[in-house]
Amino acid sequence: MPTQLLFGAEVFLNGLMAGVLYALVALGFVLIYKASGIFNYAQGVMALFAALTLVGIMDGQVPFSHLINAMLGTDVHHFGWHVNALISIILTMGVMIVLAYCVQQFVFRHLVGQEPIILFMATIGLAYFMEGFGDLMWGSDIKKLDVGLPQGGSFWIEENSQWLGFGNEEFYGFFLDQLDIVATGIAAILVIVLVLFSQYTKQGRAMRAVADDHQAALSVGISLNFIWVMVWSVAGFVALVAGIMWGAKSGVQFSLSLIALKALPVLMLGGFTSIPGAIVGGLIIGVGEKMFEFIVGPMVGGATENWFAYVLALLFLVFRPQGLFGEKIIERV
Amino acid sequence: MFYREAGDFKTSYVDDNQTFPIKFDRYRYYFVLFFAFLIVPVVINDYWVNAVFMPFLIYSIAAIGLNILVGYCGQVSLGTGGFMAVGAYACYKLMTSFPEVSIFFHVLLAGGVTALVGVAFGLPSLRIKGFYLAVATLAAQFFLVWLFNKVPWFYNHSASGQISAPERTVFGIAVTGPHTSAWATYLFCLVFVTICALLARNLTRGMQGRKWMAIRDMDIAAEIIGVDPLKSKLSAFAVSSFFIGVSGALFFSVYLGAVEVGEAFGINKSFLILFMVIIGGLGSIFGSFAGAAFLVLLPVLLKNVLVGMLGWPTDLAAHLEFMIVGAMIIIFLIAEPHGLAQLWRVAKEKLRLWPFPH
Amino acid sequence: MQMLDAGPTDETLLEVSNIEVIYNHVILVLKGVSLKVPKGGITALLGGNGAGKTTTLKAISNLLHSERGEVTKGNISYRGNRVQDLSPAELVDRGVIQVMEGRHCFEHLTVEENLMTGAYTRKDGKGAVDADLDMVYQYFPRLKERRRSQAGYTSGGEQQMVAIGRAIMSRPETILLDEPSMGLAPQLVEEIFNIVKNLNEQEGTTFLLAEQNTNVALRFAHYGYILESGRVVMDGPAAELRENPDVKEFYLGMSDEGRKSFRDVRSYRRRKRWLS
Amino acid sequence: TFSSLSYRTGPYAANGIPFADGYADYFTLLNERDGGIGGEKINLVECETGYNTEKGVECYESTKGSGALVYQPLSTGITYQLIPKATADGIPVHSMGYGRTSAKNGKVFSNIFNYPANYWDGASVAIKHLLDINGGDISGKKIALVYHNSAYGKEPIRTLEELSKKHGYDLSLLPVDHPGQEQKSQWLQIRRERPDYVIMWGWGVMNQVAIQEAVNIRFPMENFIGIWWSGSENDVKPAGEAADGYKALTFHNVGSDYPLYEDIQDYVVDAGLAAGAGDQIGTVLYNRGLYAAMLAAEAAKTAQKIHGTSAITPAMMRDGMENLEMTEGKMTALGLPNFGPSFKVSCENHGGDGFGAVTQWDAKAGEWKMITDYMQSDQDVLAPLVAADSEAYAKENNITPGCN
Amino acid sequence: MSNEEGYVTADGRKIGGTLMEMKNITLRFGGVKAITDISFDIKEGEIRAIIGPNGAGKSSMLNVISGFYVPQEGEVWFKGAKRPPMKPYQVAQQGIARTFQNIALFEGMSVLDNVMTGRLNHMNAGMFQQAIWKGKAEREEVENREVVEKVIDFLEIQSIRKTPVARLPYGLKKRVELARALAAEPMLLLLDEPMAGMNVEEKEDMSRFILDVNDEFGTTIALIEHDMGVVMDLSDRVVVMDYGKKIGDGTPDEVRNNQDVIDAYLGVAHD
Ligand SMILES: Nc1ncnc2c1ncn2[C@@H]1O[C@H](COP(=O)(O)OP(=O)(O)OP(=O)(O)O)[C@@H](O)[C@H]1O
Ligand SMILES: Nc1ncnc2c1ncn2[C@@H]1O[C@H](COP(=O)(O)OP(=O)(O)OP(=O)(O)O)[C@@H](O)[C@H]1O
Ligand SMILES: [Mg+2]
Ligand SMILES: [Mg+2]
Repeated sequence: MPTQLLFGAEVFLNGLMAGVLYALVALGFVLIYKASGIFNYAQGVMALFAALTLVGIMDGQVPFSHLINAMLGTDVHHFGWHVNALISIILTMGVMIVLAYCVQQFVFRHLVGQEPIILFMATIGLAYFMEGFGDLMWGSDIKKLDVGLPQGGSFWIEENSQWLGFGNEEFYGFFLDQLDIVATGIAAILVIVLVLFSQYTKQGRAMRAVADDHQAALSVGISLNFIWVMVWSVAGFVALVAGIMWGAKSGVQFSLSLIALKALPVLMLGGFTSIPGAIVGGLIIGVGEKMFEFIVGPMVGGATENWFAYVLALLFLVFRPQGLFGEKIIERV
Repeated sequence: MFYREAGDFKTSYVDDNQTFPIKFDRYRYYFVLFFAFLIVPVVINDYWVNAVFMPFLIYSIAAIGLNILVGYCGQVSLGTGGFMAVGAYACYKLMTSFPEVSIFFHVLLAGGVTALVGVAFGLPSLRIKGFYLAVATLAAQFFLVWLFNKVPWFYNHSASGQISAPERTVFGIAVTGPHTSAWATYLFCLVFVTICALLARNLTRGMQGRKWMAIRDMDIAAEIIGVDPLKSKLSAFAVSSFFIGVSGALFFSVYLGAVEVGEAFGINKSFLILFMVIIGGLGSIFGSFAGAAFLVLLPVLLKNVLVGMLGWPTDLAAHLEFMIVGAMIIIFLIAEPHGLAQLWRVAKEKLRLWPFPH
Repeated sequence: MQMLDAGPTDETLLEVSNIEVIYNHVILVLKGVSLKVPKGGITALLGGNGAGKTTTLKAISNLLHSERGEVTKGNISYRGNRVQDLSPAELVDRGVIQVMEGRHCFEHLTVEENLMTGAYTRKDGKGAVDADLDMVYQYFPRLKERRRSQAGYTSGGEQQMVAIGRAIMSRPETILLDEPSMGLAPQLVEEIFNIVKNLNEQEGTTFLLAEQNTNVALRFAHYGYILESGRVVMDGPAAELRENPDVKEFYLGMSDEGRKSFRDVRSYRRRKRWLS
Repeated sequence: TFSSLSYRTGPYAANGIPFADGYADYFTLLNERDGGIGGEKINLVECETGYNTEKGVECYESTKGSGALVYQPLSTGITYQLIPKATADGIPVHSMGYGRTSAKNGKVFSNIFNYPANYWDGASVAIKHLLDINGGDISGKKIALVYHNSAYGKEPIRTLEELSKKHGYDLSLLPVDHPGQEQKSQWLQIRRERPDYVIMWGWGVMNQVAIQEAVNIRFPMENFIGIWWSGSENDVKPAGEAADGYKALTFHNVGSDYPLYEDIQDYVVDAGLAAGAGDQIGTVLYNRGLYAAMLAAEAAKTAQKIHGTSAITPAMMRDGMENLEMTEGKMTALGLPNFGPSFKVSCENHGGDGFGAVTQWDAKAGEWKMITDYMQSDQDVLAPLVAADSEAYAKENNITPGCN
Repeated sequence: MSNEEGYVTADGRKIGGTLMEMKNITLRFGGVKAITDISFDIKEGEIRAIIGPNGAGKSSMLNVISGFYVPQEGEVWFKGAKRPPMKPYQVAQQGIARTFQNIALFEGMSVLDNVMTGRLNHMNAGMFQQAIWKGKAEREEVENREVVEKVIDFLEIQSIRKTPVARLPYGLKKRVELARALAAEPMLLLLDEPMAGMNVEEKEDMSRFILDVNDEFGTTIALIEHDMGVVMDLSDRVVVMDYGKKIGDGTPDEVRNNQDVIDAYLGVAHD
């Protein structure tokens, strides 16, 4: 039985790690929700777009090469250079800022003061658009993303935890993915910075004000344009980070946009407006779904993770309708 | 003054409560019915039925259903795909277990079963609101899909987990299975659409509808003036799920004929129908039709134009299609956040004032 | 009733000329409204429900956009420059701030954070902002008590104080006040107007206020405009308006015999329409 | 007219593109080089489905009108869709290596063809390969099946269970939900249970993640076998060098070292007529598309021969498919020596003879290598399964099995 | 029904026995004491005003009456019986209707529909009947529409019957809200600042409506208002609150001359 326990512990640890990866995606949602009350469904597609752009820049791909070739009958695809990862990341960030600006300029500027569901809808429209646009720009084949992050299980941890098995043959140390460990570190830094920003700066306060009441925010001179471009840029950065982490796992391709679905239960559990909530929610969901799959999964035929994450979040919500750390829903007459 | 309501006086409250209080509207409505029931079936072919009319009609029912929940009662749901799956699987089980009963009743019963499931998943709505609820309904979506995929009883233990509709007839005419004719399936769906639209209209114009809308607009105030939130929300879930179940049943049995749950009733379906409802107009039956028509027709149209007429490669066309659909959604929302239905109303108001600008 | 010493100057700060506002592309609400707000003055905008006061103020501060309203005709200028096309934020930057009707507090922010958002556009340092915060707390001691609670949980009157305090925090040149007295206890109404007067006299802040409480408004204002169904039907110095018999009867509730009891108003009187 | 229901967008675009390119290029070649098939120019209508059933229906209906001879939906979902429809319309469907396995029984599924091999063949060939490398005995070995939790992924289960009875191995099942981005649980379980072999039935992103995870837990790649839909360049490349040694099944050869490819270069690529971006030539899925097109063209030729007319109808095409015979000689003549197995279609057997082979990924060279010969699946086990399943279908749909 | 005797007002109206009695109500929100140990009664047929400075707890008191806030201590007696814990909608079913300080109309509905919602406790056709729209459902709809039309006439909002309420100016919204409450034909009507944001003339109209309702239907009214003129003229008795405590209770004249009240609220003696 102790081996079972050790296995359980291993699943638990990996659940934590998976949770961090979910949280990375959820963070982007939280930022935008916090600053505008917009539930940004396009966050997943943004991660995809960021990753595509990053790979495109690194490999020196010609953007829109399909389109150019189809229209002009040419045959271009690569510039033939390779760009250093760090420079590419910076350039990609520039693209994400431009994107944020366009999103604000062409979409949300015109939707100030609308109901949340309308804004939500607009983000879905945006997701569609970017999906088509990203594919058109960079092509829809699978791309390998390698910015030099370590991959694979960590030998060090594996070897140094072997003694826990006390000679048990079946246990050969904990498995922890190096990529996940890196992700955890990055997520921790991101969260701390973002919390400090939103709680203690003027822009952070303005951001929260905007989320509460667009009109009133306008009336006190907060520039929605500025705030929104800012948060969409930051969310773009978070999307880029998430895109790098997930892209390293699975290659960069369309399905990357579906990671949004893994982030939703996290969001719901942690609260839409709480940055630390995203992390804590991620951890709970990660551990919860992995443990459930580990313990109950075999009895019901497995593949429970997708729905169990949601059910788990739902259970929490019944007790705290605004999520663990979300702002209390103010009910007054 | 093309469009006039002045001079069209009502002398009783019954008249004033009509679905189409203005004569002109009423005539147009009769005309549409006449056209849909008597003209279309005669001229229709396979392509039009399978690529345009059937999805349009079936999605209209689902959109009406979802509109009751989201547009009238204000409970955002992303579980539509799951509920359609309930309708489809219920219909399949009924069809195969009671082959002697008419498919017509199977479809209705499938709606009933879905209503029950809908109520069960609607329970959290008493505590959970807004987007939290929306995400919570995804639990239903994923759980139901998993369930139908996992438990072989639902797909009669077939090897791959696909379900396919056996042939069933109404008045001796096949409406499901491979040997159907275009007009028959069309009419079969049209009958359901008409019934559903009428029921929905009646429910929403009376006290039930007002209760739902009260909950939507301000749930606390509604409760204080006497609306029982439990009953109202659950009834909205029930009615909405009924419609969605019916549409799921038709979607499976009449339209596709064979489905696999994860593919046909995945989360994309939930979004698609929510799109229809919002593009069409929240809280409007007409809007549900308009939204469904828009989102069924637009891709078909775009594809035919881009690939068929301009001869673009299909992949470029498909990417552009995504971009255009996305852009259209945004443009529509900016032009009129309350949907096509509102666009229509504003147009009418303008017409009424025409030729004077205000 | 004392007359104010610091009067308005001759310089016109804000000028609205002949604007027309349409909501939703079809509903015509303002049908040619013109008014002038002199620098350093308190100008009152009076009128019944639905006259278009709020709409006028929103048109000035460019907040109509998000309500699907638009200015279709006419011109609004501030210090001689056309300001219609500016964003609300830019307008605040130029010194015009609006206190919206119906409070509009940031529910989830605390009372103090709400006040601090008012200082969003300020660049004169933390010290000055803190001093102003103290000043606001002096004006509204009640807010100081509730400074840590979320604005969403404060009472209606408290929220009104927050909204006004927030505007003061931005140290504007001009404040557009929409129904500041609504929902406030009588002595607070008086107090608010005293604050207005104070700011006006000491800081030279210009005010344009929409009010239903004609009585008080005319007591404190220098000049008044009366709006009826989207048109200006009467304007003049406040003192003159106060003496106008129509205004007296319809807006001050006074007849020749002095104030009537509400109980005695036996039959509904219909307002005399000046124009429409 | 041939129709190609392709998907160059959506979650499986990366797999759909090379297939569609190969399918299209072959027909372009025939048009350019031979002036079509039997003198008839080929009109290829491509229709984008995005792997979506409803769009598939729309595509079917719209191309049906233009007289499409055969459908190659490349999606199990759409195939299930088309089985009754196409049968009623008298149009043949070729679901090559996917779709409904029991469609092999042409007595029940008159218009559906799934030669040269189907999923159950695949499962059996995989086991056969394991028997081969284990000297014929795999009893007591642990085999895990990692599968896409959908109709497609569940296909091999029944076969593998039957075979485990016969060969005495332990089978454990690990479903992965769509889309399959997160497979930690499954691979931790594999790490715990240490199966000797892992078989995978994946598609799309699931493949890449699975291979990456296998690399992460240092599962020996040569003990990891994917079905033919889990064996393209796309699947292994993201994992880089470490994926070296990964195996996958196939029912046609890999690489571009065939005379035909020279013609493609000359007549298609250099003429600027290549489909898509033209950068997929020689990839596994491109070859598969090309192979499918070749089989369709051969069936069309057969049909022309049987009916003595060059302008064939879908019904004639069906006959052509039912009488198709692929021999090594024929393929060599086409410029594709040793490209696919020999097989013969008949009314009783729409599924070919179930030959498959194993390929292995050579990461350094960046190419797949065929490491076995074609071997036949275990027909003793499979035949009864096919019969049972097709009979059930026949009963449910009131079909009297038989050959016309 | 009543346990105490009524009285006769100055202008000769007869007031009945106690309709509602609040006994030692205390309400806290975390650290904030919104109401501290307040007791008062409302007698049948009277107009009872509640006044006090901002944040005194007046609205909270109405919320306690309508069951939206549950006080930590104290009892609510209605029609001579102690009221068990109840959901707000059950309270409404007992015949208590109200308006809200921050208008709580259903913005997405027309004026007519808003007022019709006031009738919901008088309609009970089942959902199936409504779906079919024949028989009982239709009959009920028409009967109640008649009642509503009377209220609409009464409040002179005929011309905006079909307008969506979101488009109405503030003052009209207040009137529609009153219409909705009246349509319920309540026994007890709670009004939270019904005249905020109105000018004198409109206040006069509103006063008229309130008096008429009280007169014609004998509806008991509890009213919160900051306009002392209105309060003093309309109400029969006034409760004064400050910081959650009761500091005065009596006829307008008594209250007006109560020094505590003057200090805390009125500032100067009002005429
Ligand atoms: N968003 C809107 N859409 C349509 N019509 C509107 C809108 N907002 C206001 N109106 C209309 O404009 C007119 C003027 O409204 P406004 O709010 O400016 O009046 P007001 O003078 O401020 O009245 P109050 O004193 O009641 O606040 C009203 O008739 C109202 O119906
Ligand atoms: N739900 C709540 N949570 C926390 N505090 C509350 C809540 N409701 C009311 N309060 C507090 O209780 C006190 C009384 O509020 P209430 O709304 O009853 O005042 P009021 O007398 O109606 O004032 P006004 O005249 O300004 O409307 C206020 O200080 C308010 O902040
Ligand atoms: Mg106003
Ligand atoms: Mg109050």
